[in-house]
Amino acid sequence: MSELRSALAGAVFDGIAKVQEAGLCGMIAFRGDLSATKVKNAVTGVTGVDMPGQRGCNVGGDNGLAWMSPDELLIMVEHDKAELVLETLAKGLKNQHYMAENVSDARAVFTVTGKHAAEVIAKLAPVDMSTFSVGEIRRTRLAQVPAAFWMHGENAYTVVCFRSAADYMFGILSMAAQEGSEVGVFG
Amino acid sequence: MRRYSAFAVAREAARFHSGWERAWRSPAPKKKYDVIIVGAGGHGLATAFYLGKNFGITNVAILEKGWLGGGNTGRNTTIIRSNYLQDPSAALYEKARSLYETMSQDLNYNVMFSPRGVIMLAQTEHEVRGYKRTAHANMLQGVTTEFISPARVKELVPIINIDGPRYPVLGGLWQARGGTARHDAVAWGYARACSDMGMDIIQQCEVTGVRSSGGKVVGVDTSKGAIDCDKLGLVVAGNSGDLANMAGFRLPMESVALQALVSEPIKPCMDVVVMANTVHGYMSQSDKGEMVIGGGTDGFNNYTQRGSFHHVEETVRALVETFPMVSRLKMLRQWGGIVDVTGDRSPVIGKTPLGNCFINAGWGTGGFKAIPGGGWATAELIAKGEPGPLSAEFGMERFIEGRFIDESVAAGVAH
Amino acid sequence: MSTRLTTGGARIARNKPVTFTFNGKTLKGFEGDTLASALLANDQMLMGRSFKYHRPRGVVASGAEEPNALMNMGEGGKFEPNQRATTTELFDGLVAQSQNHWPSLEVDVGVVNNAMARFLPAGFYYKTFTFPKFAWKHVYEPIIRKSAGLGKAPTERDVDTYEHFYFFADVVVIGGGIAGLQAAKTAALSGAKVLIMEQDPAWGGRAVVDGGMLGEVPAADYVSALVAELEGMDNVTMRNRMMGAGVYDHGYVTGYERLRDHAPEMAGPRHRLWRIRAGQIITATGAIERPLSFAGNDVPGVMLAAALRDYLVMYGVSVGDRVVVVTNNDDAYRTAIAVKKAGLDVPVILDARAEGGGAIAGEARALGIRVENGKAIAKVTGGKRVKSVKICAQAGEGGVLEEIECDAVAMSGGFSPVVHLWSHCGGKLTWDEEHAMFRPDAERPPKGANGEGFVVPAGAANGVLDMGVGLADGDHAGRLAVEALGLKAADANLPAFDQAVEAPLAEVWMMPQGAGPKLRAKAWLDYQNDVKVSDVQLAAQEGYESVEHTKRYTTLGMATDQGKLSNINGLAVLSHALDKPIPATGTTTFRPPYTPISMGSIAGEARGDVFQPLRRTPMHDWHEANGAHWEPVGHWRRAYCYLQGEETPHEAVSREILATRKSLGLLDASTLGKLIVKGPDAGKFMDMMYTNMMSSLKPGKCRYGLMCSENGFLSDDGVVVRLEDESFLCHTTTGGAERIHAHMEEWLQTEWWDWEVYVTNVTEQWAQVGVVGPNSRKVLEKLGGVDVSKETLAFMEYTQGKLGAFDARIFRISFAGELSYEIAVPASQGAALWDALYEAGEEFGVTPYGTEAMHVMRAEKGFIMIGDETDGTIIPQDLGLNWAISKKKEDFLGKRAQKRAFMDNPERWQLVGLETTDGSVIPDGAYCVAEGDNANGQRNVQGRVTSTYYSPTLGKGIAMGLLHDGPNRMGEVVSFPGTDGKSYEAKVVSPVFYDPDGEKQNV
Amino acid sequence: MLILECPYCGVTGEETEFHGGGEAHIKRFGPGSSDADFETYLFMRENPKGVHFERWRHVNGCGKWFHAARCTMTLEVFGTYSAQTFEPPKEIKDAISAKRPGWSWREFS
Repeated sequence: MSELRSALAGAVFDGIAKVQEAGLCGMIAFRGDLSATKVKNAVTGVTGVDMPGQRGCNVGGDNGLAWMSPDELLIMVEHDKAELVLETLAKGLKNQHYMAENVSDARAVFTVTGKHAAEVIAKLAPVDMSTFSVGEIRRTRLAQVPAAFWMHGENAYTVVCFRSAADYMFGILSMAAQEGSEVGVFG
Repeated sequence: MRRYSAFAVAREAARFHSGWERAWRSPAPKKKYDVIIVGAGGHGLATAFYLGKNFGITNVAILEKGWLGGGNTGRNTTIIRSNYLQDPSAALYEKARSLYETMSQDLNYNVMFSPRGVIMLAQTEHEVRGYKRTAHANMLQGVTTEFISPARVKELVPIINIDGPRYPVLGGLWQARGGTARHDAVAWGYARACSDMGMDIIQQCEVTGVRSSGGKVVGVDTSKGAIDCDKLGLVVAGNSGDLANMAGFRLPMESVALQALVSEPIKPCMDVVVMANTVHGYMSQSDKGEMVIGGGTDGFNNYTQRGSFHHVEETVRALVETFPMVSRLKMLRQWGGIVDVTGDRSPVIGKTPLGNCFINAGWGTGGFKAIPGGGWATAELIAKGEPGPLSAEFGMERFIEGRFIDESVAAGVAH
Repeated sequence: MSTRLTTGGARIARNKPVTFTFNGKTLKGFEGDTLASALLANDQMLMGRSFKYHRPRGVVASGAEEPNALMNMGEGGKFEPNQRATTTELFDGLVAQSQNHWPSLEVDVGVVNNAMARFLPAGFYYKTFTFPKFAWKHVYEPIIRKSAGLGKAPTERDVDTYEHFYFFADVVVIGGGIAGLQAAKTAALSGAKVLIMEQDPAWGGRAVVDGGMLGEVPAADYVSALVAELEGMDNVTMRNRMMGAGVYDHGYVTGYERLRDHAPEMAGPRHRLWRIRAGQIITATGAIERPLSFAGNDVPGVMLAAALRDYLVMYGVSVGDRVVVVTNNDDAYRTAIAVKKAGLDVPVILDARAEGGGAIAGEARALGIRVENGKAIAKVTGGKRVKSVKICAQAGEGGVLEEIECDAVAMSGGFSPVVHLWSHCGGKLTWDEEHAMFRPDAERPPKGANGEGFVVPAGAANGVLDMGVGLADGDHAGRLAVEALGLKAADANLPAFDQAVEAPLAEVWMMPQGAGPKLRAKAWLDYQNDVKVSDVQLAAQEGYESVEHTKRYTTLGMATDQGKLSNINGLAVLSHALDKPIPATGTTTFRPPYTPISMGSIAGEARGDVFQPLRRTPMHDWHEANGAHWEPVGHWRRAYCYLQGEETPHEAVSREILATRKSLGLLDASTLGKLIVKGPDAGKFMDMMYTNMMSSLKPGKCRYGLMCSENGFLSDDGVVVRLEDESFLCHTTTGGAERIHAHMEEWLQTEWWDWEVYVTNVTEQWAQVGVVGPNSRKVLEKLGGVDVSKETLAFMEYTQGKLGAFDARIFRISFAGELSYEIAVPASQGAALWDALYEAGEEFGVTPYGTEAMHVMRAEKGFIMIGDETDGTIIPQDLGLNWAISKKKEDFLGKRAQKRAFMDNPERWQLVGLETTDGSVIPDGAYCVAEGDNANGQRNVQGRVTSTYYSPTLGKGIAMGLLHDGPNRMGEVVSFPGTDGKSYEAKVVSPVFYDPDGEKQNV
Repeated sequence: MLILECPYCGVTGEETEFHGGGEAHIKRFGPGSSDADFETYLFMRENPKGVHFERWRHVNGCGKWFHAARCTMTLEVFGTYSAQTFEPPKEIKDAISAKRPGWSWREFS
């Protein structure tokens, strides 16, 4: 196996919050009839987490399921498991109209953590962070690029965007987290 | 009408300017006119003016629902240029530009046409090729333009940042005789001249219906009563769809809000007009010192003339990058104007499904610069009942034939 | 003279002295001062020059409405023009310079305009400067521009940073005066999430200055209690130094927070622009005092009465020892009393009202102040500061009764509610006869997304000027807001208060009412733009009757203060001139922002490196490190070429091409769009999307496909691969991926939603490398793994498997006309793949090449390029691509459009190759001329160049172009005049210049 | 700056999350249709002052296309609904009638 590189090789910025590139994560873009039992069983089977409802995001360790749209899920697994999972899904969903594509490397993943993490995101996304909570995913834009985020703990957010925009995302998150820029309105 | 001149001003000064007459009469509407123009904006007034000047038709009423020049004529960023790619556009806009050259004298009203030069920045290889193409086309169209080097751009616009990093300036399309004019003065100057020819400018007079008989227009209903006419010209940017509905047809157009803003006035720092189409920023400096900045259009049908914030954000972002000094200026005022956008982003000047009813519309963001040319062509159309060479290609039938006049092909140039 | 008193000054910390400089002079002030108060404390009465006549001007107000005291502030990367001294907090080391004068503030040559004033009335420039024709641009305009313009232009790059902040609240209260604070409290007690903002550093507004009692409690204490209470509530966010800048549709508010203007050295952003979504907005923005229009009302030392009181009470600054007060209402008496109590002299109060003032007038007399009813100012004497006032009867024409020496004049023409934010989004106004003011018309508020009103005015901004009543009005506004949100309003139990009994204000729009032309020409309405009563009257006389006409003709209210002081006075003068009531004359529109906000704050974080997203491929770093000469393609960065040593880009491109054709080249093709189309109906869908028949493509095979818009024009192209029976991989142009993905989704979601097809954009999952040239197969074989031999992987075929250590998809396709492969691996393996290929290729002299070499090679081969051969007006038939348009298909996007008269037409220009007769290169964008001119006098044309290059392979210029009847004119020579004056003669040839039989790519 | 609710993901987001797609309920005319029908399909627009039906895409979100009923004079939004329908659902029409009695748009009212 050749050397694998994530977009920014774990770059870190420390300011009013800590911004870090999370490295490679296994991600599968899944499209299909989310109400079909066959589908539910297949996706929960490969992740071991519950089926999320509208805008829901259930994460357990490296695994997770995020509701992306009425006919789309984001399946999260360990990076080197993604291809395997695709095969498992294929077996489980024979003769079922669905689509599952490995997009692990098409994405860049960041964590934003610390007391002011929510403020950092609120500087970039047109979203009410005062009511945002664990178990939700929000697809929106951060400044000028599409992105999605969810909470993976207290004052801890995971942000996902396209890999090619990783540099930009790190740049704007770092700027939003610059020293002396606390807003002081959340919590 | 008394001529305006420095001498006249001096003479009036002696008596505290008590002797100045009204710039235009405000008459009550007559029962009937040869021609009614709906809309006392730049294009409407210019159409009336050239009906009188070029065709001796002066029994004309110009109906305005608000105050003359109060639409897009008074809300635009006053850029005048004719460096268009397609032949029909270049002909029309160059005619307009050349009429601006002598407008102050022709109207005896200083419209402050300032041929300070217009640069369109080329910031990608694709744009470079696009503007070189335009320069070649202009050469054959009799429009004087030139593709210039980054160094020359910097020389003409010292405050510009030509090094990027994001979009280094690779050159520019330069029209030395493009520029700006005082937008209100254009409307006022035409109005004064029309009034002087005996035409009736009727403000606060809203058209509420178009009356026709046997497939031909016979008059309009207005908030000041019914008025008859032999010919009708609809020149109502931002309201064309509404008037068309009254006249019983639809248009290949949608109305959207165009955003603009000005900075606080500062001492002269930019003597030319700069358009950066890759990043969508257009800027010039007014004689008062304000930086006049054009933004984008909303992506939805809208008849409120209000400013909206995110378009301004996008535009200011672009300008801060292109002209770093802009970052420390302040936005003084922002507003929106309603523009009619056609299927190919080019205007419509032509006949309509209703007999003797003609239309001048769909200028999108490019109306002001075209005022004299649009008026000239529309007057010819109304007077002769058939389009002349200037407007021949701009009829609505082009949408049936698939014969579009698409300017955006030259590197996505906004008007 | 103006000076600092030894006592008083609620806001300043006398134990914290601050040093600053003004026009180079070092001066002292205190922490808590504004620049204006500190300048006054140093007897700097003269603070600027007016816009048109360059008249000497002093500060006239104490807040955001100030028209005169504008400064060039700071230095270098922190320089900023037109800063209002009245809203600039003093800090140590502040550097300020006055504006719009030469050579100096005291001696300004521009003041000749003042002497000429009579010859420069409103709109004089429309009537003059028209001869000779050239002169406007070259003589008059430069002079006018130079003398106009106020502050200096910044020259250096801004060193500060800015940011945005998205916030959501049920109720947003704008204005932290007593009404706003109470409104916030009521709303918060009712359970609403509340944001309250105040542009000033301190809370409380006028109540703190003017004192008085609210029940048993002094106003100032009541304010402190309110503030403390609000600070203690979890559902309340309080921000000072934050101005409500604009109110937009659907409850959108911008809040302009000035974080560092008062402390420039602290870390962090300078400004933060809040982008707030509000359920309900309460505008408690107060009221602005109006000047009175009398001759000389602009002499430094003439000031708004309330402002003079502010300087005295808040900053311990006396504007003058002898202050004449002139008014048409009771409020100004407070100023007289404050001045007197401060131990200074008030020679007289001139009350324009025949019956004079109410109870407070008695109070003033009791202090021994002379009060003259029915009297007015005929004229203020003095140049750079007030010397005296000449008194006359308000009813008369200005006959002077008496002259009184003084060094300051406090004037009050009544108050105008700040209705700006109410009006931004369409809130209407109503005329209040009693107070002679426009106030919000509660019946006609701005309407939100649900069609209901979403702004509620409160306190003085609602026309309620009395403190106690204002407090109650704040509570009322709070209740209305929460009830509009469906909450139950809580009881805020207000203190009992007794409303001050005031005598009614009298409308005074001209002082004296019969003032003649001489006086009117010296009575200023708009200080900054030098608009006088006589100018507005002239506009009316000349028929500029609409308010908008008058405003634009005279420039009234168009200065940086946007007419905060002048609008109503000007409107009143106009309505008198037109003999129409004021409400019938109407008002001008209020536009955002309330006061100017920094462009930096609007741009936010988007500057420099993060101005826009810059998309990078997995191999970006290698390119960067190896001489990449970048080209932006959409948001992507691609290497145009790789520069070695001193070579020019042109030389580099030639080198890259020759090396590739000779042996081996590498191209980073990762930016090519990659879409997966999958499902039972995938074939049917592909047949609609592409002009080609795609449903017949065999799995494992590749086919070049064309896409048209429904309007018939060619919009994209690329190689389509059938991966499996039900799934296709569609390659799009660079930057085309998002557009085409959206295009496919649009048709699937809005037209054929019953078709079973899914589309996913996998562009960035894959790093893709073009391995191009005679030795490309050898390199791949060297890496080992998948069999890429001619036999197993023929031209236009696809396979996948391990290539060396990599999980690869291998496409045998060619855009250069050589034996070549495109290798796709997961992006995380991209950099490693590139390194491996480079290493393996070294023995073959591997040469990475960029976009330009790619363009030239495809042109040599006669392949079209979207964006070069196409420009949004081109249909496939124009490019000789009929072979790619299925005749069998009933329908595909664009098919119907291409049947229209102008498209299904032999007259259209057709693609050909062009070879200059002398080997030179035809200039980019050149047109092919025909005989004669068209009806508009333009030279006729019969074609144009679409791609033109120097071909290093062929050693001469080659081009592709569109030509009328082109394919039937092979061998003919046509000419392309260049802007360089030369004419380029070119022979019409086949567009395929290189290897027409495809032998090279089929080996 | 509009706010719209995406009927697919339930997000109420600001304008910048969405992309306007022009007039809704336009019937496609393909091969075999008349020139006039085809022109109408591609170019002729209602462009009314008042009640309007239009298309939006939740581009910075779930990516779905939906329809909105909106007043072009006041920007009031009467409701949003699925794009996968040939005419506005009854509840949307009722919502409009409640605010704009007697409204009509093309064949709908």
